[in-house]
Amino acid sequence: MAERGVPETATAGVVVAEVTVARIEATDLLRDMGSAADGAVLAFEGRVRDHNAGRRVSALHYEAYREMADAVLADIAGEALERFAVTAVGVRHRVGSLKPRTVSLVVVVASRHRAAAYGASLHVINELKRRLPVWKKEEYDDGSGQWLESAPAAVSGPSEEDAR
Amino acid sequence: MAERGVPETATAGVVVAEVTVARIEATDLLRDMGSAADGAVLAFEGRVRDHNAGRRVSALHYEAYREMADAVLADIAGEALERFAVTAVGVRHRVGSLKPRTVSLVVVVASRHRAAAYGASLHVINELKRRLPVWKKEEYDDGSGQWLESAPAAVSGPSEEDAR
Amino acid sequence: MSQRFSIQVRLFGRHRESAGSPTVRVELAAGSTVRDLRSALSAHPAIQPSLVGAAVAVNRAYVSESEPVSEGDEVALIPPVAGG
Amino acid sequence: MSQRFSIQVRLFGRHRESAGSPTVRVELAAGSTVRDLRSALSAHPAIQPSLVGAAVAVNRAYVSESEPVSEGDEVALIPPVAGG
Repeated sequence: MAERGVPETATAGVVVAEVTVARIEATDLLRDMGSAADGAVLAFEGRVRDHNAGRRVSALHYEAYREMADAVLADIAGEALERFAVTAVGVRHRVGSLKPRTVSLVVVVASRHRAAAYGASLHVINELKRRLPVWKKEEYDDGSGQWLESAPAAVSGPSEEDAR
Repeated sequence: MAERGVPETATAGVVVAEVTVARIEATDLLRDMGSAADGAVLAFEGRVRDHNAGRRVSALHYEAYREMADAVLADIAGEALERFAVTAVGVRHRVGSLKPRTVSLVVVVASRHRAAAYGASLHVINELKRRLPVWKKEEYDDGSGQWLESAPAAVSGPSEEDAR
Repeated sequence: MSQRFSIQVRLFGRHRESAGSPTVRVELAAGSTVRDLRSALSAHPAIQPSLVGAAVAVNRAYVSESEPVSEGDEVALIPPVAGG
Repeated sequence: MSQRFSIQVRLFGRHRESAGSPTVRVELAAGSTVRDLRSALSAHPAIQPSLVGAAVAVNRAYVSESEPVSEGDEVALIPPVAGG
């Protein structure tokens, strides 16, 4: 991913978006993103928690509709680039069976000024929780498990509406 | 900096706050912060931009009232820990003459859930811009320079009021 | 127009688990829509209970109930998502 | 009560630069406040022009105009801050 010296008003920018089984962390995107014109880089890591709703969690099993998820994630990152004054958006979502402390989501955004970075970062996370075809099942110490709903399923509507 | 397994309702937490002449980056705090109970870690890097208000910037000279700045930074980090549902707050501000792309500020926050991390991170940045006794002079290619004001000086009022 | 075709529907999460398979096959009449697809899926006891809360994707995009479903389309049933 | 003492005021940024020194010494009467300190500082041509926009810290904390300034206090003049 090349760093780019984009002019102050540029809307074009760097997008990285992938759903992967490989280990992810914010560090590499944090190092690679942001040109010399960018004053702010914001990196979010979502990590597996060792408990939820009072129960001890042994692992989170993440499952994706990979082909669609890749496209939705790229759409969301592209939207953030268009709607916010940011120059680079990188988002990686890991799938598979992940132990507590493991990073499941990375969102890194670079911008001239910090306000846009916070706005774009939250937008990416909120939208992927709403639209990304990824599911997770919480697995407990006693071997039982439960599928979680982080949000109601994207309303079955025209995809143009959905992209809004 | 030890990672700590704090209970869900804990207000105590990890604080790192320092003004330093040494190189800083988000990566080390990002790796060290957050216990197994934390689902979100948010890292902000403020970097020197190569231009500002249409002028090419060759360097930013940062100067601090070190003894006071260390205390103010620790206060701000402590406040964030008290007021937001976060478990760790790390903030480092670099001083000295910094070239474009150099990281001047790092703010890393860990929390159970992401909303608190974003709130605390913005609180730390906004407060330090308002209260931290640090100054910067922009240096231009032609050798001239200019002291910047990121905010009006903290109103000269009682320090209790100021800490609000 | 009573020609029928068979289509494989991809299943995920709770649907995949309760059906015991990553796909289920349904028969549709030519000219069918997503609404017709849902009717056909409701015949599957493993899927029916959580069908209402699920969205449908055709060719990797969320679609409305009136969207046509044609032979060769990539069709998926999308239970409530939980990314992040 | 007309006893006077001398106190060093730390300067930063534009003040340090225009004064050509990181400190300036002023004389105050016993029982002086931050307000009196400002009066004394306004006699310095290098500091006076940007004195109004500056805050004062005594013993590393921002203080109000009525705060006393005593011999041995650590006093600093704080021009508009610009961290980040």
